[in-house]
Amino acid sequence: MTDDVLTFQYATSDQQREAVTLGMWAFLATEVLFFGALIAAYFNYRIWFGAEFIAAAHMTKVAFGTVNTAVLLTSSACMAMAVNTYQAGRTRAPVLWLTGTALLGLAFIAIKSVEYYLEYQEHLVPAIDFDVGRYGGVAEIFFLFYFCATGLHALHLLIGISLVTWLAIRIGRGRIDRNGSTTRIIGLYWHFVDIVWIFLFPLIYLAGRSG
Amino acid sequence: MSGRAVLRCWAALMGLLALTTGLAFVPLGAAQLGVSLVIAVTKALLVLLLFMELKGSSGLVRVFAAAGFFWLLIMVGLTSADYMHRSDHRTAIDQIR
Amino acid sequence: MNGTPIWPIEASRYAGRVDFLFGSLLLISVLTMGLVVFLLALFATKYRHSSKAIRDGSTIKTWRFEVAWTAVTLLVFVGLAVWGADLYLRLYNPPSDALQIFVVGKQWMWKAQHPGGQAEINELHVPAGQDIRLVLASQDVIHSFYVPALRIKQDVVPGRYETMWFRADRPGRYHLFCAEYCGTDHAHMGGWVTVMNPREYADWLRQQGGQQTLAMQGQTLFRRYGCSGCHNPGGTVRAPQLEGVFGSPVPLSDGSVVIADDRYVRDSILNPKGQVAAGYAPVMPTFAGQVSEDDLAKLVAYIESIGPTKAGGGR
Amino acid sequence: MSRPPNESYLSAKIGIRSWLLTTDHKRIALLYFAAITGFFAIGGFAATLIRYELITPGPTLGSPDFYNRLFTMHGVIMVWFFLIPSIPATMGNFIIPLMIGARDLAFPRLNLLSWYLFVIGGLITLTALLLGGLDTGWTFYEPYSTFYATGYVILAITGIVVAGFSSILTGLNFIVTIHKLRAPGMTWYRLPVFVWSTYATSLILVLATPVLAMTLLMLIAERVLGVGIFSPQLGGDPILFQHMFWFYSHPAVYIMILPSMGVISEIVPVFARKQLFGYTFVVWCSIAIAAIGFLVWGHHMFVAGQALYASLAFSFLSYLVAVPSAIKVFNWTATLHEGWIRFDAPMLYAFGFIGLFTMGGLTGLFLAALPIDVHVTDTYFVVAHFHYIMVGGAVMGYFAGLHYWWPKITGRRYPEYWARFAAILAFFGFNLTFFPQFILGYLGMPRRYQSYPPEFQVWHVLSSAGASILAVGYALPLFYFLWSILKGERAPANPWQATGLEWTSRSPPPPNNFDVTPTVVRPPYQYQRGDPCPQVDSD
Repeated sequence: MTDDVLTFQYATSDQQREAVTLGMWAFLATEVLFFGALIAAYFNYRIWFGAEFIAAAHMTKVAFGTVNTAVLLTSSACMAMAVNTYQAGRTRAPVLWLTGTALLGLAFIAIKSVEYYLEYQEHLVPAIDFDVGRYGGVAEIFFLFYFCATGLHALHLLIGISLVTWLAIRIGRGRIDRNGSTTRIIGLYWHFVDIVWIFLFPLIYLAGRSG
Repeated sequence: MSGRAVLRCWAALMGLLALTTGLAFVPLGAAQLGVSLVIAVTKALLVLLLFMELKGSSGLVRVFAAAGFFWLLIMVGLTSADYMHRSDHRTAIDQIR
Repeated sequence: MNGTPIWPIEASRYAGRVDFLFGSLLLISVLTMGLVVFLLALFATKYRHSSKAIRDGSTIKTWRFEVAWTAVTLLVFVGLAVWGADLYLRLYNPPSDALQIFVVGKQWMWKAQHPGGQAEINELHVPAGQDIRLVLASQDVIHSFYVPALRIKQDVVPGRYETMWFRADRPGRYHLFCAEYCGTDHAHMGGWVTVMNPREYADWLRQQGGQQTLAMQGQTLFRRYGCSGCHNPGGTVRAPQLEGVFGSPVPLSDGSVVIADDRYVRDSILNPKGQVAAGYAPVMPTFAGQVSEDDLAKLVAYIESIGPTKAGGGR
Repeated sequence: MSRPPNESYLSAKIGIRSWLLTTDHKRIALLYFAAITGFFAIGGFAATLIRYELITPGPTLGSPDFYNRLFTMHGVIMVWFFLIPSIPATMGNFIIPLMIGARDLAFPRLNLLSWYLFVIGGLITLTALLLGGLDTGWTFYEPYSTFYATGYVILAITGIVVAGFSSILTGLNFIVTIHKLRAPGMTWYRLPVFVWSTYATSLILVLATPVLAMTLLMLIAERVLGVGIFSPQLGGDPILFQHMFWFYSHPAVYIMILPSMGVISEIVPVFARKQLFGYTFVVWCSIAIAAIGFLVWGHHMFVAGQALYASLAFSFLSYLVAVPSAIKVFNWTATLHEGWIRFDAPMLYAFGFIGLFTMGGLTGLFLAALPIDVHVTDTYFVVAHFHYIMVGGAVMGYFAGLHYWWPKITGRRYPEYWARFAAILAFFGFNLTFFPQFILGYLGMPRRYQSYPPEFQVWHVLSSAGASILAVGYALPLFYFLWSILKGERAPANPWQATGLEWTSRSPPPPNNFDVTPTVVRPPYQYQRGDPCPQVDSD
């Protein structure tokens, strides 16, 4: 992220801050559609397959999903606290909140990997050893979508964690321009990754729970 | 956004999470998907308006934020127009006799 | 076929109607294009740099004129669209008593199977003046059954039946193409559709030799694949009896009702867990990969033959 | 700043590093020019081979497999590596900041990253094509492209996805620049139409390309893992791939045509010495095309097995999307009324564009009528239709813009009479190439056929003859532009007496575009009895 010394093409720093915010929101719009393509495929298959697709969703672990959602929502709150305290002029508090965010992110990844491992043992991983005979072809399509969506989300989360850690170190050393927009931009990115999970959670875990 | 506002918003999000997981086990039948999506949209709006400070930002930024989701609706809407009416399994051989 | 045709042959009345719509669209487009080219040429010559034409801005062009002109062209073209849609709906309403021919497309050839058991490769003999209903299936990639003389085309998506109907009125020999790119010999995956008057068609059927009809071949397969083991009365496993089922509504275990048409029969053979009949356990094994498309067509023909006897079904 | 008085962005810094690490939008535009001309040559060469092959009904150049790889190469290179970046990345990059009075784009370093992504993507796809190419067609339809095709499908698609990110970032850069970096006084209704149409194009670039990236990544996942999301082996639906592919690919054809419309809306008022008729209509039609363009993709799938209800809906929506284009054609024609028309090369290309684009648009209405589409989809009628729009429209617009802004970009004049001859030659060559294909299409000649029934040969020979003329028409500019760079006479700041902001700074412009940031006082295209009154009062 550019340290917000006034680059030559901007007349005022407000103009630059608004431009950077607009640029970030446009980038988030592209990410919404990037994940959206997967979600649109999910919706259409859910309409088209109906019961079989929902039966496959039954085999996901809703306990892991709920805990993970709670972890990610909390990390989003920590991120919001970090941005507030930083803009309020403090230095130690944002570093603490940012470390909290990063740790919660890592917790999410840990829970996710345990869940992946359990699913691997139940032969639910497509292309490796998915037990088509027992679960059926449509279940394999559901789990292919499940691994694509949660895998892509986890990748975005890892990028987020590294950004947050880098930011925490830089703020600790006082190398971030106080009224710049770097912290806000990383906050927007983190909250976006959280919103993707907010939509993925009901689609994957809550489908077909009521039997 | 003050510390207290973040706390209250966090509590609301946790409440909605509990609600949506709870409701998932209640047999609502066809409305199951609708209800879980409505709750998901409210949680997303909470994060968008409060955590991402859309409430305080200019109209232009809000339009940019809404554009991505609106185009996603166009895609899901028009493709489902095909899948909802594609009568693969239900074509009567003598539809119009 | 010698010489260079400008306009395709019209082998059916439907083709004539499509040409009529195409002609009117062509006329209106030529008029619109003519107007644009005329205005361009007029302004280009009259108001060229060195001309002394009067340019006092007297003829002010208000935007009302523009809105009116756009609205008129839109209404004309939407009228043509509605006319087109009506013609298109005709393609989607297959008449009930059509002669049903199963066509299977596989990489780089078409195989047609007549109800009487006759099979032909890259050829299709049909009687003139009678409604023909093609049930199309593909064994590998997407192909597209295209007969330009009849102005009809239907993509054949692997994994499901596509239906298409036509009534060829003019006897003759017309091109058959594959219109959806399907690999190396996509250009050679075609042949001829021969439309004959009904008498010649009957002679041709006899010449092909009267082996068993499609339904009878289906019956032998019904036993060979072991379907009769469960589906006949006194079977080892409780399975739905198939007599009188074809074409009538079947209640499913998830509460919805589906008409047991050729698509449902085919899907039940290949993916039995997809739509289980109400009151039965999903124990039927999948036959995907064991039953070829040709045998599937025979089994569907057999189950259709033991369906409710249709009044006057000239099968 | 102590800089020599007439220093230009070309002479400001010298050496390879100054080009490969530049963040100056003008230099990045020239880098894009170089890359795009290369890809245009490759795609064009493939086209000449195809036309040479189709002269005889039987195979001429080689096996059918070779022909399949040839038309796939032509499609992939022309669509993703020439047409989509052609105007936005080159003229858009160079001219937009000049037109709105900015020193550079909002994110200069992002702009350089876009160029590198484009070139890396291009090289990846090029290696795939040189190693043996792929024979899936540029549409990669399922399940052929995943389980049956034998070429370098994964490598080629990776290249396209990487180049896709380049167009996303370029679109994003333009949107933020147009919103935030306009000079004082430059309100939205004082923006030139080229800025508006590039803005509409950027909306599509940003909102459609991510869906293409995800769809192609799913295709790669299928082919690598051997597990079919779309393929029928597991019960998937190949038509879902077509939906998601065309959700991007139809707006992509508007990405190709909208910038050309912007260029034509710039050229016609300048060479007719008259204000553009119905400025607000033209401007909002660009935005309408970008928006409605997202609702019509189903007309590519009328025979694909789509539900009847969806086909009816898409057919009707396809008629709505034609309305804004018709309004634009009407406004260009009305602008000529009572003007002082000069027939320089850009204006000849503009006339060619209006004629050919109208024909392309009208044949589009044929294809939107359901029964006619059932007969002519996947035949040469469709091939002729989209070439009228892409070659007759987009490429004509590209050459029009190239000639119009050439003096501003290089500071030199091009040879006028050679340019007019090339424009007329390209126009006639184009019509001779693609009009016979309409007749072939209605006769039922399917596309992507190496060998065809002998009765179609006459039309193919005509088309191939036209293609050779068109090839000469497109090769000529390459030569006289090179000549113009070396020996062309110097061009003044405003050679065409235009009113835009870009004509107030020197040609070629200084590194920071304007010595002092201009303040805009009036809308563009203002002429009093033929004399221009520029948007900025020269104090």
